[in-house]
Amino acid sequence: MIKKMINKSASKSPWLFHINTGSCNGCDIEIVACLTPRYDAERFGFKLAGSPRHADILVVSGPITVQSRDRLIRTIEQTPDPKCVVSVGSCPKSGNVFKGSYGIDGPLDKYVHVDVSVAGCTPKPEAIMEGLYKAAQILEKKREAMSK
Amino acid sequence: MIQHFPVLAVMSLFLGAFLVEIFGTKREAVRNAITFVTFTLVLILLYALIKPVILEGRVISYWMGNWEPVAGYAIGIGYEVDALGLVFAIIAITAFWLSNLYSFGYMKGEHHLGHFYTLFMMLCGSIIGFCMTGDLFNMYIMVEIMTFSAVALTGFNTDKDGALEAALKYLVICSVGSGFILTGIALIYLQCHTLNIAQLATMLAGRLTPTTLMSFGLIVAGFGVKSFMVPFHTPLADAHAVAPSPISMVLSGVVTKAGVYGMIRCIYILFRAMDLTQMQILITTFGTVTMFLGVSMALKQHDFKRLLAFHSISQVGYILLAVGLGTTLGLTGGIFHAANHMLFKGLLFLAAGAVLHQTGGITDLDRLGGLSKKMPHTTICFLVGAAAISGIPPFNGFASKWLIYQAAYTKAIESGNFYYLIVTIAALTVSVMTLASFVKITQAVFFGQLSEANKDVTEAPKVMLVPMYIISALCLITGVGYKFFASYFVLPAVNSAVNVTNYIDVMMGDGYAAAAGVSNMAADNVMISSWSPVVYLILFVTVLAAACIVILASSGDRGRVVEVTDKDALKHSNFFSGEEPVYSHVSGSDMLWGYKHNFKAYYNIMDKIHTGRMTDYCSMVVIAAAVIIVFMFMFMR
Amino acid sequence: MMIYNYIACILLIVLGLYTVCTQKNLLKTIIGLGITDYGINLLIVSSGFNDGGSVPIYQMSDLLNGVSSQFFVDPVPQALTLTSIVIGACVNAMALAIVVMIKKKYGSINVDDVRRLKG
Amino acid sequence: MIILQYLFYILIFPGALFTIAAGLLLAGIDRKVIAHMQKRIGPPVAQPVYDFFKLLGKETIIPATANRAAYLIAPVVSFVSLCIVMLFIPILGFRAIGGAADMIVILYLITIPGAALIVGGAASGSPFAGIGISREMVTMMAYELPLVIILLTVAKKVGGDMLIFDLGIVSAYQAQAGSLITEWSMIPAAVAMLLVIPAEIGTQPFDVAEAENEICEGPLVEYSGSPLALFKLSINMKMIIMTGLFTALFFGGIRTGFVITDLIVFVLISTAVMLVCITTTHAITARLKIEHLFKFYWTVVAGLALVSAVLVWIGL
Repeated sequence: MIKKMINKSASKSPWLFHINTGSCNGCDIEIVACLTPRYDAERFGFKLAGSPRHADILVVSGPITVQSRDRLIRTIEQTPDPKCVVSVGSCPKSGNVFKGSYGIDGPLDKYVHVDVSVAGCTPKPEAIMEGLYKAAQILEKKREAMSK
Repeated sequence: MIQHFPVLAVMSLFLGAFLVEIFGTKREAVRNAITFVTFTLVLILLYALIKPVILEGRVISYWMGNWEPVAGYAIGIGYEVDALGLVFAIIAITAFWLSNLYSFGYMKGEHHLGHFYTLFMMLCGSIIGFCMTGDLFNMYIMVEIMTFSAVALTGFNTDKDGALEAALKYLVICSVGSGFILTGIALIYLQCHTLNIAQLATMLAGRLTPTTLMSFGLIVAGFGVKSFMVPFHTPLADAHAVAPSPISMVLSGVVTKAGVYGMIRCIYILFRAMDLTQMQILITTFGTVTMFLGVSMALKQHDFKRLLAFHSISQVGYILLAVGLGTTLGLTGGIFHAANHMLFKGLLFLAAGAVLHQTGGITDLDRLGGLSKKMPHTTICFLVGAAAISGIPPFNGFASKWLIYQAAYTKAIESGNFYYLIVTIAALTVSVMTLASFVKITQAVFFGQLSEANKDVTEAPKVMLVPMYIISALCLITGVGYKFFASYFVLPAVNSAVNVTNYIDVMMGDGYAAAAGVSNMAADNVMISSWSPVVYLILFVTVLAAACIVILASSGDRGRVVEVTDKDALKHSNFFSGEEPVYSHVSGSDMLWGYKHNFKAYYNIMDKIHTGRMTDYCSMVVIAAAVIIVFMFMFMR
Repeated sequence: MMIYNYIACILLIVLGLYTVCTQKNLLKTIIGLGITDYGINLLIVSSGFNDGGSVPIYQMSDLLNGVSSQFFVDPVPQALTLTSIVIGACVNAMALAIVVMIKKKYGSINVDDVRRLKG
Repeated sequence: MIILQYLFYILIFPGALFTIAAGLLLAGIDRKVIAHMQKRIGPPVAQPVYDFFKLLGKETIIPATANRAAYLIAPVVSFVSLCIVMLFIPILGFRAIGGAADMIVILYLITIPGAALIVGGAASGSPFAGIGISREMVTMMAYELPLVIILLTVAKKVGGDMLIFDLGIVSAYQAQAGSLITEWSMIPAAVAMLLVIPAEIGTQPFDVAEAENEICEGPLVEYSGSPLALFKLSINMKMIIMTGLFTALFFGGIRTGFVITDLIVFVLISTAVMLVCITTTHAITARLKIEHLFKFYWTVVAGLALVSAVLVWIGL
């Protein structure tokens, strides 16, 4: 019974940790907009965590710059399982307008399996919300797989 | 047979000191054997006295050379053991026995160890003699031997930075204090022509002529110096920081208690002046100031042992505050706290000594850190000591502090004096400040990150760990069974302090006290509130067991615990906002910033007072003594 | 007559304490301690003095008569004074020994230089 | 039978299970009401329960710098010691275990979770945690002084010329003479107590120790999985304990006659207290600096409490 409760809770209380890997700040503003009264991501239990040790969903925005690459990998490693990685905006997915730059070492899925990608430059808060919600469902599946 | 035990105890220690000096300077085994056997013998002798003296309430007297009183006048030197003296003697011998065991490991490899143990045994002998003597001048001599050997032991490591300086300050200031005591004794002799405490008690009680008042003030000031209350506290802080750790333990656990004992003996038995309101206010004020100043100075220190030294001062403040209330409940709390302080402060000094010994002499809190992984046993013992001194239930520090709060609050209600409410609040607040400074040490020394310099530190040897574990166990036992200890160990001492007729009669012959018109004080020892550590522990264990069952039963469902297999694995590295982990330790000086910022002005004043200049300290001593005497002349005539 | 003794010993004690409190030279501090001691010793020994008293030794005739007709000097303070002198000498010796070592280590016996432990 | 009864007290009501349930409920209401104050819908009331169970299902990573034993034991000590405190606090007319602890003891018992949090944070070896425990300790020092004065004031008010420390007697006195909140001399103390509660629990504006966007939740930075769940649960349990203590001290005079209705009224009053002192302050304030926090408590709050103490002392 406890197991069932834990598995069910995994999708109901996803805590976010936001990593900016060289984003232009456009996506970051939109992610913060999700938490505002208008969109209110807390409805679904989303909460910004202070440390990756507490986080379930890692929200990555921005093309992966060379400077931020090691930090990104380290932070992802430090997050306990089960965890999801969500890329917000086109940059982590493809590099967007920065593609081919000497300072960019993307895309994100070179380093880690990306569970949900929210495309757009910048994606609307609604889209981000949906992406996060999907990630929460994936979390539950991951937890179920882990508890077997 | 039993009446010879006190004298035998003192004499065997002094004899042991000689034997060590003669036979033990070269061979370690002989030296250790002599000291261990002597201390164990004295331990047995004194513990054998518990049954007749503490449990049955007898008073044992012994006249040196059988010079018994003639026609109601004491001529010879008498030893007299009542429960009060014996409790302090037992505190002393327990501390010394453990400290001796510890020093076998700690002092190994030092030079001149023969002299060390000689002085060590002389210190112990003098303190036990001090607690058990019935003669005022003998008391002074024992105090002098005590000061003397304590000074020599403080400066024992002459190579250590500051050791000589601390020893000299200790010697000069304590000599001034001894001078006060001796002058007081001389004035008493001038007035009464006797030195026997029992006889003097019949003569002095309630008769404060200018001469005896002067001597009373001088004696209070003198024992104040010996118990290191503020403003006489300065040499203690210096001495603790530089003395070898076993000595620090006995300095704070026993030598300061000797001063407190002298104070109790003089105020309660010799002058019987504790029912004077002014006397109570005087002593409680000194206690409160000592308590607060000690802990606030401790919060600012960054030397491990110096910090602990200021805590000794602070805890002595608690004891003085409790003793100064003049109620039996207060005295119970005070004596119980004295015993407990010996235990937990001894434990803390031994832990500090273990750290110092294993890291090669580092006591700077800013250079230590992360030692808990290397010294787990020391860490456990230290945490027990820290919990006990900060008064976390169910350890012993809480039990005695709680008695002190009750006593202070009772006093506030009974006397209707708002001042005692302030005292109670101060006592409760100082307790949390104590916790703060121990959090500081815990973080700075035992937790946090291990520095590169301390990478090869190992756990302390067994002979040092055994005393530490013994004291840890005692801390818990006395905390849980505080009712038992308070009523079977402390209360007899309190009774013997307030009911002096028996003390006088045994010494001077039956009916002497009644003839002199001395009567007993009414002993009312009502505890006003409830604290039952046994119930708490049962509850704790029950809930803990339930929690463990739940945790174990659900262990398959929960997320797993990821153990550290590879130290450099990214997963286990500390979170540094994504950066590569570097050595970054929050050390002692970085802690408690918000507090220090608000107390900046106060600490500026304190820095101006604690100049380190001996002349300033001596002036403080003399001025404070003058203030005490003037206070007495103004308000107690 | 005794009043002079008392005045002298109070003066000595105060002088000694004044020396301890004000003199910056460590040797002078120790001299101050010594002066205090002498003052106290004088006080003790004065306390037993009786003007015109005899030595505190019983004559055989006194013992035979059963009472002492003579009023003798109190012997206890003298014993106390002796003890106290011995202790004072020990303290002085030890303090001087420490001062010698401080001179070697710190290169000075001025109080202002011997203040590494403070705060 | 008596053992079973006590087991019921300890494990279910008013011990562990009740404290957990009420704590989670209060935390859920807190979040919901804050959301409504900000014109949001907010999480479901059961959100703290989900958070707790989710954290149970996560991995527990032990940092390389941590002391394993202290790191894992500290949350359990924090949790277990909080389970017990509720047994000593009278729930209006009902008291499970009387005569085992008084106000001063409770004052010390509620420092144990704080001390455990500090030891656990220190054991994790992170510098963020180091700063966090330093702030946590200063916060503890800050609110302890007013709390002490408040408790002594209540003792004096209830006892008069007698010596009362026992919470049961405080409660019985109020049943006769009316709740202490109705005495105007006690109102400054009640206000001070309302200001102490958020600092004890660590909510805004007094959450300097667990500032999540400044020092990454301070002592908790390295915690994950079940230990973190226990710490978060401890914080929730503190809510019911502190508000319950407030209720026992100042609203203790309300009686309904039945344990069940007493319990309901007790939880309702505690919720109201929480809405005033935790939720509202959380919603309308930003975080203080640690030095300002310390100053605030030792001047304003302690001053308020002292005013009450003086008023009570002169017999008002």
